[in-house]
Amino acid sequence: MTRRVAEELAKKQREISVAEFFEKNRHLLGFDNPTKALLTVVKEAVDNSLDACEEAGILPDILVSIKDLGEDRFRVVVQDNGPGIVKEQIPKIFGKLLYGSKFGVGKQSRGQQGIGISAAVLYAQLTTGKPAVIYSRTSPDRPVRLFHLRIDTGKNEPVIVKEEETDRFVREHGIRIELELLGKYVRRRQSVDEYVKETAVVNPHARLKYRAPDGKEFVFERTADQLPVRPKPIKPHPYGVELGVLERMARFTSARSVSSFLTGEFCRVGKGAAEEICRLAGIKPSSKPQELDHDQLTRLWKSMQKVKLMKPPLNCLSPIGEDLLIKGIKKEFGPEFVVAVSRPPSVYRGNPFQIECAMGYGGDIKTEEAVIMRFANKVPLLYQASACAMTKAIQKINWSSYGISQQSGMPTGPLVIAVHMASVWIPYTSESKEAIANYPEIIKEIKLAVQECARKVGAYIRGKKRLMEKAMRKSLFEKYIPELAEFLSLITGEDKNKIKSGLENYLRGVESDEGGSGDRKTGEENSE
Amino acid sequence: MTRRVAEELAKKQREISVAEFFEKNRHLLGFDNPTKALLTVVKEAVDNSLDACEEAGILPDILVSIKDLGEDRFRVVVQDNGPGIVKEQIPKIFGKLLYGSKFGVGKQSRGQQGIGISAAVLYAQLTTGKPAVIYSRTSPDRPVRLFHLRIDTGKNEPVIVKEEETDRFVREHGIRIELELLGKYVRRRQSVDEYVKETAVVNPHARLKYRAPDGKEFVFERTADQLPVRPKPIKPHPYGVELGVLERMARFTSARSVSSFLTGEFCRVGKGAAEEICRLAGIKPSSKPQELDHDQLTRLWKSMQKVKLMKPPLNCLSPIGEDLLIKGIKKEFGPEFVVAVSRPPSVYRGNPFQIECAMGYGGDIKTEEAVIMRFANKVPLLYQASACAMTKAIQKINWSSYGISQQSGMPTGPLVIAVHMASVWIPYTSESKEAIANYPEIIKEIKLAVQECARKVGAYIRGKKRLMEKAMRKSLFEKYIPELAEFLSLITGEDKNKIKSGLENYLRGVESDEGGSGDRKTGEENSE
Amino acid sequence: MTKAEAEIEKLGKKILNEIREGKNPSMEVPIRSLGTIRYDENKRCLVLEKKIAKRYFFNVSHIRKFVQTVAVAALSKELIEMGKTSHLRDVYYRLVRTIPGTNIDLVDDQSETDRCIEDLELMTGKLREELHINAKKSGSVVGNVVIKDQGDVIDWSALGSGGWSIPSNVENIEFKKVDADYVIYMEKESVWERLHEDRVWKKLNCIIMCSLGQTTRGIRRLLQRLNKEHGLPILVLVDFDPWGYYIYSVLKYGSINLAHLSEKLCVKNAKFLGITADDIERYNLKKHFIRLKDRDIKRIDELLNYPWFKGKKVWERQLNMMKKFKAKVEIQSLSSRGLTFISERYLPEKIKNEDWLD
Amino acid sequence: MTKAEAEIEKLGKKILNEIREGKNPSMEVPIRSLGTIRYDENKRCLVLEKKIAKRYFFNVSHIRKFVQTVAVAALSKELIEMGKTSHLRDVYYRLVRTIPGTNIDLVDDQSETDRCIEDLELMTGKLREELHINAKKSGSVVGNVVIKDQGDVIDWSALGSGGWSIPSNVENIEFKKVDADYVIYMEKESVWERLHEDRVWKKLNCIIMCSLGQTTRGIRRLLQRLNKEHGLPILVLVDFDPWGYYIYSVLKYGSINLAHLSEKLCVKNAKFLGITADDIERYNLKKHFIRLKDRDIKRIDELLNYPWFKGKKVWERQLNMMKKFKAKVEIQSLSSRGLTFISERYLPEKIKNEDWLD
Repeated sequence: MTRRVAEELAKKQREISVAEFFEKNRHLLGFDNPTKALLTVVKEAVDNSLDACEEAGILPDILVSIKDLGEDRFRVVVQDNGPGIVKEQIPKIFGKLLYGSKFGVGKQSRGQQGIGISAAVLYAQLTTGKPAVIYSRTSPDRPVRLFHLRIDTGKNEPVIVKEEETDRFVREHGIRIELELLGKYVRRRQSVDEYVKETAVVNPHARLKYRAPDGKEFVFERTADQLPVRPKPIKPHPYGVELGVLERMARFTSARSVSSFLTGEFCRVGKGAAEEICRLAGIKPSSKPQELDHDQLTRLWKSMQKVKLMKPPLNCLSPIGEDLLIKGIKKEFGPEFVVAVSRPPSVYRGNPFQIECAMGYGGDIKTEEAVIMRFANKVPLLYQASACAMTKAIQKINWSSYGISQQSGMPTGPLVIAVHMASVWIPYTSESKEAIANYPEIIKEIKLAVQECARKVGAYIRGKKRLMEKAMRKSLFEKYIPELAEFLSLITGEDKNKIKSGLENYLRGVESDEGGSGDRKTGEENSE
Repeated sequence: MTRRVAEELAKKQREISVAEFFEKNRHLLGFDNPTKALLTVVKEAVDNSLDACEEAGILPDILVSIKDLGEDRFRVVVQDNGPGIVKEQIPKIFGKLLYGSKFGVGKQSRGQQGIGISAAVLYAQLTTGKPAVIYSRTSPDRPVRLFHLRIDTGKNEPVIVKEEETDRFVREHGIRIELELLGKYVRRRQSVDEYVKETAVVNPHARLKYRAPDGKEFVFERTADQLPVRPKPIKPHPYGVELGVLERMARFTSARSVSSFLTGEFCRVGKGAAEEICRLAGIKPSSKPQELDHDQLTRLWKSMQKVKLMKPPLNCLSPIGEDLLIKGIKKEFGPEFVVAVSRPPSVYRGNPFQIECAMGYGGDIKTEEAVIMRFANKVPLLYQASACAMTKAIQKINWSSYGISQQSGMPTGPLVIAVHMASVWIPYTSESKEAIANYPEIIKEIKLAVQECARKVGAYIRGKKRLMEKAMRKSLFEKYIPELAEFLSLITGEDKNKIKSGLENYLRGVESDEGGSGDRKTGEENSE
Repeated sequence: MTKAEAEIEKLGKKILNEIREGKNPSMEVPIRSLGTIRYDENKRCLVLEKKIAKRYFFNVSHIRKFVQTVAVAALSKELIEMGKTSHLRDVYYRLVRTIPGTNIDLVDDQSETDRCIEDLELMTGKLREELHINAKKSGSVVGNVVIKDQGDVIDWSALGSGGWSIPSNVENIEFKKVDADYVIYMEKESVWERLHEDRVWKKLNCIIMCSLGQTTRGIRRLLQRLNKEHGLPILVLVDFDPWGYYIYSVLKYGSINLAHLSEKLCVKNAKFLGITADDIERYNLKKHFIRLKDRDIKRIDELLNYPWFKGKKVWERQLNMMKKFKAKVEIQSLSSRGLTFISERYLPEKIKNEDWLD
Repeated sequence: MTKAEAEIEKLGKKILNEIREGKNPSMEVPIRSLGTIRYDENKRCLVLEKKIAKRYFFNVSHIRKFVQTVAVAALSKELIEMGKTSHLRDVYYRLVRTIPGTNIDLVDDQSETDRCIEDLELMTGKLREELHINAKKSGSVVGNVVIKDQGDVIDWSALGSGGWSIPSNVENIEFKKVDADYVIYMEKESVWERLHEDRVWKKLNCIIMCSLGQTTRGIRRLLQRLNKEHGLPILVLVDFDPWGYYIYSVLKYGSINLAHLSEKLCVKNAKFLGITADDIERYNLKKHFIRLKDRDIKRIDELLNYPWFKGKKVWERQLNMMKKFKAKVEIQSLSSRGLTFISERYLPEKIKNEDWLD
């Protein structure tokens, strides 16, 4: 009986395409609801555009346009001045999930896994049935290629509905994508508006033009004319590699010896270090890596963790930089005081990362609670704030020691806090890329960066408070002088105005001579 | 220049295997940290075992054993008495992600997408490099098949390290899986212990034997000898289908006419309804579905939403049932009062679902805050309580109206609350299946179920309180009687003791006659 | 047996009968609340409408008050029998104790026994003084008056700097000689000492009387008797703040708690001498403003709703000015014009011009 | 010019000179705190050790008090010049106002001016009374005493039910006849009316005197004068609770605030008449226990640390019993033994047996 059941069950087994999987699980990719879906689509397209421009060494100039078609339908257009995409690759990049150039290459970029933009295409197709429209031009002397694309979800493969040359797309090079989807437009926080604004803050080298569904147009001009340093790809660092990954690498390497395997496929492993690892593991450096058995690999892996190695190289990171952060905050928020800190790079699980923080205080900022902006590889994070390592780190700080009060853990007052994490691999809590996972190493670095900024803001606030106190003190004295003069005149018969001017003289003297005793607590009278 | 960049970029594009993707994103599948990883591995194996047994009509008898191997390594063994798996399918089921029998078949089951158990195998391989060991026997007269399996993550394909017949596996039929992995064992909430206990609560038809890493053994015997009703698979309901899905279905259907397409591939669409849909959409019922253009399909889809149809059939659901819920709570918690409610099935996005709630109060329950247990298709949810629709629903309830006080939204007191959602498709917030997404329809049903239980518990508490109050009232009267007697005696000269016994007589009379006026507020005196 | 004693016994026997008949023992208490008290335009004071609430022994929310009331009745009966009087506070202390073998205090707060005494006054129809229970003793008086009290002849004009200490019960005072044109009654003993030091009573031929804050029952009765029996106008000198105006209001029109006794306690032709908003203007007292608190402002609005102030332009003007100033002015602020300004200018001028409010 | 006036002028001129010299104006204020006050075993009262704090005008945390003190000095000088007296409360009201053009009130609370007056007493070395500032008026007295005050001859035995109202300043009273063996001083006016109604002062040939709660300065001076000038023992009758015992303590040994005046205010051979723990046992008053609150218990511990109670078995016993009972007993609880029990049994017995604490 059970045999028959087993056979029946066997018949039902089948392979599931990843597109099918994500179609059912769209919330994993940030399409939980119409509001968020609209934002996610814009975000995926803009992130790709920024990445492509920077990769090609072009100062980004990006247009985002959202048109309200009624009945909850929107047409989203994102157009960039990037290098474009060769026509052979266009279908797969936009029409196949898990297809991309950035997966596991050890380089900092906005996109990571080749899911985002194709997921947007999938969502558009699912909700309106309309194919994605892609224009691409790789050079002014080349024609514009136009594609209408669908995704065959059963197979996770692109279906080309239409392909042709056109001259409708006018820029010299770049990509233009048009998607039609069900969505909902809101103006509050967690909106497209907010996303574009925050993107401008941390990408001051980009020019962004944004046409909102209500017809309003915003242009965020460049404040920096230099591209950020291009991040370099890196090989894995031995401290971050897992045993399973090591086994796979050893099996598929083309290296002839363990020694060259170690020096060739990992960063920061020189010849000396490789031999040291082999010695510790009791393995000949000349053995073939492909022939190591499980026990040998386990020993090798353990030794790799023990040997002292340099941290991974950090030119794989592209931080925003303190200057640009300050510029960004100044431009968008007009604070009276602004400070930024780029921490030295650090490492979690073998992945280099770097935390930056900028803080603006007062001026045009009129908030009662601090505004927290979170960024990962220059992309704003708008959802799931409470689950994010950045929020956690901010809440763990004792803000009162910087003269800032705290409400349910969050700092209050006219304060804008921007935290940025740059990394080869951002550990999101979910594929919708909304919050950073709570690794202790990351939280620690965030705390340090935020605290450093907070210290400076605190010092500023204290200084301001001191000035105010000084002014208040003077005004206090001035208010009491006529009173004292009057009473003293009653007692002594001396002219009231003479006493007054005597006291005023003293006050002027104290003012010009801060070292004078009048301004401080001079006596030792007991306070009750 | 840009053309060259575009070409360079094109060279880097590649397809990413889903195994590779999840290896990097293991937190998406519940392997965030060693503690959770250990739990997730056990959970995936036990869920599969329970599903298989129920599918085959076998009362489950499952062994879970965790051995501490030192250095944070654990060997997890899960063995069932299910139907087993035919040898051809074993490699794919355990060695390939997104391979399974339950994806999108419209039937309630614990597993859904063929990711869980192969992810566990992937995690074990990644952290210890050890292959998974699988025993399978489909019938007492068949040999036991033993497999040692690895996953080729680059291809997402199984690698058979070893395959042989053996007699070491003694049960008549079933599966035994052995995995070695890095993990951490804890005893507190969110532990394997808790998972097994809660599983026993909602699966009273299963016998569970659990050997903890510290050597302790727990046996949860059956309290029900009948299998739950077997859920039937259902076809999609028109209300739940999305335009994109409809387009795909129409393109690939074998139906010759739109009419037979609608009646054949959807549930609850009879001939009349199909014609009504076509009429509304302005499409001939005899048109070929494969030839409908985008506009026609859009009209068809809109009409499908408008036509009045029966709810989807509900025999696709397998609730636990009020009786078994009560039994489960009684057995594991020993409350003095217990109540359970199975709501009638409801529908979200075309997916039938059903909410059940059980509540235990007092007795052996000594907690200060209510213990909340969440279940989805009979699987305990231990993580991300705060993100879960069940928690949200519980927090939205005004508990004070049931005589239960609330702290930061959660009910307090000696209370155990179990909420179960049964559905063909549970909308988890993430693939690690820890929390249910906040669909309004679902939250509403949960609220109704919990409120119905809370009403009954509230009535019980009130009854109990009334009894206590009555006793207190009597004792209050008794305390004041000598006082009144003394003062009245002073005024009237009557004997103190006579007055006393007169009053005591009255009190006795009131007690035996609850209808008397003494026990209630008799007058209309203004309260100040 | 006095009438009061008989009434108490009647109450006790009614309860006793109910117990004998197996009924829930009860008493009928006239309700004193905003709903049952109204301003009688003819009598020109607050009066209590008869409305009854039943209070039961076997009722959780009544039992405590029930027993307290019976306890107060028992105590009153004892006092009458002994021919002694006792104080509100004594009554409280007599009843304050923990019921043996329990953790229940028969009385927690003097307000409870005070309330029971009022209940008893209403149920028996007898004055508190007839129940032999006195209120607080407070206050001093001087003036060209000779009284006889408990056999002593007392000359209020020959009592040095202290004056006569007013007892809590003035029912038995006999006026031998009253050679005064009016009474100035003030809320502050320090003002009284000021006026006495300045011999104002002699110069203006009046009686000066003070209490400490709120007017005690003894003082109210003394004022009423001087007014009724000797036709002396009563001039009230209080602060320009809602509490001062309230003192005047109670003295003249009665209070909610004692509405049932208005006839016996109200001084119907008391006049308000000061401080008025006009005084503030005239004597330039604005610099002595003390800011009012929110609860003071609220109190003003309550006063504005009193039926004897409402719609009376002269009063509304005063109270609205107070609201406008958002400040109070104390009598003593007059001292800033000179220590004896009050004695030598303020009072003589105002009285000569009959510059008071009514 | 009186000596006090001269002292005030001296203070003013010192400040004026500092201003002329371009210095930060200052005054030297003797510190009154637990650190500078000690119990003098020989003198048997609290005394103040001289320790000075400088108070500056140009100092944010001093300025307010500085101006307040000068203001009080100016006021006192005015009073002296006019030959008038004023009250603590008057002084407060004289200074209470908002500084023009600001939102600063010169004084917020009477405690501030009270404190400044004490400072002025200390800086000038003059008694408050010499500065012409009086405290509260409160209290009544009867007994076989004849005094002369402001030209009036007053017989304390012929004042009806009210008695003589004690003024705030008794410095100028002249005792014509004192025919009494001792004074019974009590904290409650209701007890006083009880004793007066029962003619205790006549039967026991004594003076009975009461205040309302804490003992005023006028009463303390009156008691001291009767004690010093006429050798009358002072018997103190208060509740069995920490506050009652504190009244006795202050009367006899002084208080921290007025430690500098102990010599002039303390009644060094006052005796504690009751209520004692032994009274409670003897007269079976336990059933009238009123539970103490936590702050009461804390107060007992403070009393136990007073140098004149600490180590004195007789007092430690009382206070420890109070802690043991965790309850207080009010004087009035004696009424439960009969309304006149206090007059007819309790006082005569205790006094006859000299059953008091010292």
